[in-house]
Amino acid sequence: MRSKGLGVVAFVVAAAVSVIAAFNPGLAQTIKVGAPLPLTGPLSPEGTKLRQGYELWLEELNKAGGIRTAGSRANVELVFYDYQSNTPRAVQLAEKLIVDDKVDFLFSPFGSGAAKAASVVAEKYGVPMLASTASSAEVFDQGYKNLFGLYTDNSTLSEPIADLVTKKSPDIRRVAILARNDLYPMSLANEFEKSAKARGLQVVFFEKYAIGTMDHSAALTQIQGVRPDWIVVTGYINDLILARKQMGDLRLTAPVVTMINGPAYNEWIEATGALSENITTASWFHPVLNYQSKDLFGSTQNFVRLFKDKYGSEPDFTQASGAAVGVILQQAIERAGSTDRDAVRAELGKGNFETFFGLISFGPTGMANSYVPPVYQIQDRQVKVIYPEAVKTGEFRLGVR
Amino acid sequence: MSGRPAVVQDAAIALIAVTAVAAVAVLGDNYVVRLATTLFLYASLALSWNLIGGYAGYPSFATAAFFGLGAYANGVLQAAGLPFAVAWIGVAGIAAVCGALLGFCILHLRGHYFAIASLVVGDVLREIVNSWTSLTGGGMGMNLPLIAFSADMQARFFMGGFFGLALAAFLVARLIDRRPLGFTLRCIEQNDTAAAMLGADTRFAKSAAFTIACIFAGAAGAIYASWVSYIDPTDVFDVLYSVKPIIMALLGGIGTVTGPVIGAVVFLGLEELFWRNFLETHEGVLGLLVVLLVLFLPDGIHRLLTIGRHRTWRAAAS
Amino acid sequence: MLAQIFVNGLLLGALYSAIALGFSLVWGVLNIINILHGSLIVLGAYLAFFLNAWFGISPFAAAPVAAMVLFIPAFLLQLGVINRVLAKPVLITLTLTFGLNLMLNNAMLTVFRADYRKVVLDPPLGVLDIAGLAVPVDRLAAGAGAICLVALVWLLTRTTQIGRAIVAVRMDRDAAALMGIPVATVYALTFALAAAVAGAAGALLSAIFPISPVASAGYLGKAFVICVLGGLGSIPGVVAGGFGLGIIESYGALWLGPEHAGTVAFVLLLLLLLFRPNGLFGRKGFE
Amino acid sequence: MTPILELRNLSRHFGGVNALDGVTLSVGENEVVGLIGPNGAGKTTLVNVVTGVHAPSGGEVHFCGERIDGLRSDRIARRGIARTFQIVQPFPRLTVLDNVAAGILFSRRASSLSRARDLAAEYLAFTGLYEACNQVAATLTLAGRKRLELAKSLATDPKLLFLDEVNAGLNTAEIDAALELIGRIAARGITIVLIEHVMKVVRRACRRVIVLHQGKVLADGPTGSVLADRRVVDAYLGARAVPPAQVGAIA
Repeated sequence: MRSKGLGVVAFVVAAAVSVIAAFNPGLAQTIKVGAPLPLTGPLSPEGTKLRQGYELWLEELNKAGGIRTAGSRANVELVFYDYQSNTPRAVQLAEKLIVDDKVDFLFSPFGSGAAKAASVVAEKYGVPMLASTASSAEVFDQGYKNLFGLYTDNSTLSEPIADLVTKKSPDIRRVAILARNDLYPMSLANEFEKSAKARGLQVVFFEKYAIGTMDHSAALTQIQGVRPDWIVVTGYINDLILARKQMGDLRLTAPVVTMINGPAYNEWIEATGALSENITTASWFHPVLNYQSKDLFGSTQNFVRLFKDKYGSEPDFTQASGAAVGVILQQAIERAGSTDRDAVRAELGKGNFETFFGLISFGPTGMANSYVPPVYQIQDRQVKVIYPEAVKTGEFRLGVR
Repeated sequence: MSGRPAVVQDAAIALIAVTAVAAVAVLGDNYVVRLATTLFLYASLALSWNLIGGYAGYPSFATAAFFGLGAYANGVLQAAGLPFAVAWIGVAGIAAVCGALLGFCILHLRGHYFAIASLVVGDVLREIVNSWTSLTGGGMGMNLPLIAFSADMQARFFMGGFFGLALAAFLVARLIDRRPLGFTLRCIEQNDTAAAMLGADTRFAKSAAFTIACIFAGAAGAIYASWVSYIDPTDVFDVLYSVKPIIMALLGGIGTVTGPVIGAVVFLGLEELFWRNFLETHEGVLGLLVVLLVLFLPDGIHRLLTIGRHRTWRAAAS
Repeated sequence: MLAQIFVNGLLLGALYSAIALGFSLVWGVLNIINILHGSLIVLGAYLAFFLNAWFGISPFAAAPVAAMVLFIPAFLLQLGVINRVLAKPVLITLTLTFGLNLMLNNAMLTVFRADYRKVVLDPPLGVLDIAGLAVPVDRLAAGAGAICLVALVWLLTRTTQIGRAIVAVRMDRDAAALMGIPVATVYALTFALAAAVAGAAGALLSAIFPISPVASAGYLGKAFVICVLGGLGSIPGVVAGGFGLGIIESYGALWLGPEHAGTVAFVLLLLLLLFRPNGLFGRKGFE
Repeated sequence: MTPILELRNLSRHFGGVNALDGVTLSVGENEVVGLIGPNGAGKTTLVNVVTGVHAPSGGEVHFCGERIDGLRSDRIARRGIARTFQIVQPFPRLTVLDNVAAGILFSRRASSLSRARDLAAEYLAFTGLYEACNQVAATLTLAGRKRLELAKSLATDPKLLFLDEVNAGLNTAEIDAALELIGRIAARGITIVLIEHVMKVVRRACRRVIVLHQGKVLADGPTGSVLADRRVVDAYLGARAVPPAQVGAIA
């Protein structure tokens, strides 16, 4: 009576193995780029945005007739999978994209943690992977040759703000930092602590909050108790909406309040309303910028216009990052004149890509080091660039009420 | 029920399985190997959950807790300088002790109370790992040493590891199924009080089933951590590690030896099918499947395959 | 500062009560762990958001609307789907609501997208100053709304025919059936009532918490903790559990650091389950 | 007569209610004792405390000269106390055979299930359930399930057996058969404590009767005189739980 069950198991296993083995489509004629995305789960807001960036690039690319390689034109096919905001699944999908879908190149999963995990697979197979949204130096410390990051190091966000703050007012002495207990926000918070200490500021409060926190009032009340001059909160948009709202509830004020990542998003300004006033933030891209570029888009403003036409809203930095890694990969392939991974990797390494996102070159670890992410301040619900001088649209103001 | 045919059958299963796995290792590409690895991981978790959840009827949601515990215990032991093989065995020991202790604490609870208590254990462990930064790296995660094989060899090595675990879980489940312990667990599932009144040491039986389930979940977590070589608390304590084995066991047939294996195969197949074809709605489709399963096939696929066969227990009474 | 943190905890506690109310009702009467609950709250919050964005309706006025909108579909869902497995063990009912939740959550993700939104009250309601303590008026109002909701449900179960039928079914299903109470209908009504309450709670919270389908798991988790703290299925227990959790989290964050606030609550929950499984305010006789 | 079971000052409270309030009694070896009392008198609580379902709030339980209060119910069962439940408690999805085999296996009289099944046949024959042995327990009639309850308990080879209202809900013919069965169980040398509402059964089966009332022993003695006791009749009448026919039987 039991042996029948065994037969069934053996049959099912055999069937499964053969079904899995049958999923092996042949090589396509076009250039295939794989992109694991977090379309469901906690990171789905970001995943959706990244996808919009990729798709805008692809659409413009197809209008322009594809990528020019060695006298011919090749179409690009993007292969998406949803990794459900689950890092192991992102890694699994990266491997699937390489082995099973036979993609030529990879765009990384969202954020630092998943990019780091997926870079192991890309390195294993020698597939160049462009990390659209990884900014923690820890991602790039493994000596990998196939990982190229669009974002500059987290310290390039903290340093300019710390400079601005100390130059603006010598009275600002006491810093409070509240960070989400997660790879990127923690790494960012550590950079802010370093930048502050390097300038002789006193870090009077440094605490972490758990992922999924629904109430910041206790931490904020404590911050109020230490009377800081500069408050730094790191986290994602939902954390920062809630934290800003509760700061207002508790009438917690300070000359400078910096929040990353959030205020550069339009949704953040909409959701916080009047409370957005004078919040400082930094990010690698903003639609107020205007770079002339030699890519598909021609200039930042043209990119913004095309984006608005397609999606009806201004692009934020995540959306722009998706399109930016697209144009960088395109330029590298065109320079190499082929889709040969070694040739493209070599071209990526040479850098000097003039894109709507800025001039992109990669440092020795693969992390971009060729541009300075601007610092912004929300003034009258508008995002003003307050640093660097060259692209400035407003003056840094003190006082957050 | 006598010894010899069982031995022959066990050998036959092992032979078939080893052959199939060897074929995948030789013929499959790395993605197929990865799928097979995931399959064995799933099967290990489903088989071990089935001991406490299926046989004894205690709705345990502690799988993720022990999976995460195993992953981090492995990380900590290896960080302390132990080689991975020793660390894995150490993890199994740790999981056994923790499982026995936890079982002692929560197995007197029943129904919803047991379910919640077992669920909360995972939350508590995750929070501890999150806050014990000096040992675990906290929210920044933890890197494990890579095993110095080539990429292809690594993939096959871990497939082999999980296969060994799944096979062990299967054989243990089979052994328990045929021994008085399995019978006792079924009696507990049907009527806890009556079993105790007849002299059954229900506490021992439940604790044994729970502890064995915890050992396998912990070992799975340990091998998993070595496999992915980067773990963070939200990933390894993900409640889905508790929920998926339950769905697999339900899918295949709860409280049977082969059910969880069938469930793992079918579940993995469906998962693959869904996210290939439904980019943004695969979760909803999976949900629909779960709902249909519960409504129309509560006894699982195993039941479909065994209709009309003589059953000594669990006949169509309900 | 200690007093301010106490006020924070109280305000949070009132919101927590609203989060847990519907969940507790379903658990107490139907003996089902309703995984859908978090998504129902989010759905209520979205309704309030769109009513606010399109028609300028305040989220407080939107609460009854959200309740009504959720009532009928929930009634039908219970009668047509959940009712079929009501007598089955925990595992089955829980898995069913888990599957339903995957569907609802994915549907919301597809329709509303995942971007975080929030109702912004214009003009803002401001902050009261009571003896030097800051009391944000929107939280106060939402908290008051939450307490009204609990009181309303409590009155409903005490004074109306339907309410008494619900209580009777909860006490002894078989006896209620023998006395001619249509048990299936009562179950469906209870589930619908719980969904309506969840929707109203979502509307009340829409001005406080960012809204996204992604937020549902957080609400569900809180509901769990509060129900066990307060005692399963007990309506006054929801208030006790909600306030208890709000205050524990607030002081936990103060004394142990914000990242441990959740840990304290979970450890407490586990201890409570081990030593007092009926909750701090629960009834006798579990299982 | 050596006592097999001795209760000394046994108490059990539930909240503020004293379900058992200082009960002292003893049961001799090979006795068939009736335990009666109006509803809520504490009869089932007494069985629950003796068999370890509830721990006593005070007092002692001695069985075969050893103290057993506070032990877990499975340990008590393995020392030789078995019981049937007022509401039958079969393993619903097991066959009748396996239900009985469970009793043999759990009392450690067999080390394998197949051996236990072999031994179970005897008890099935003894209780007249042999034909139903491959039937699933949930499909039995009420009388059948009551018999199964007995067979399961007997299968643990007890020295002392509590029969908790085994006759409730049975018709006259079924009661006669049950009485005959009780006689045969007693003939095997098993001490029986019979909890009953049907006085006809008590009169026929028991030479001695203990009456519980409000958690206390109200009367204890030969069946005829106890049932004629004025206090016992008052207790029953006051409790309004006894149909007139039965009161008549007492009087």
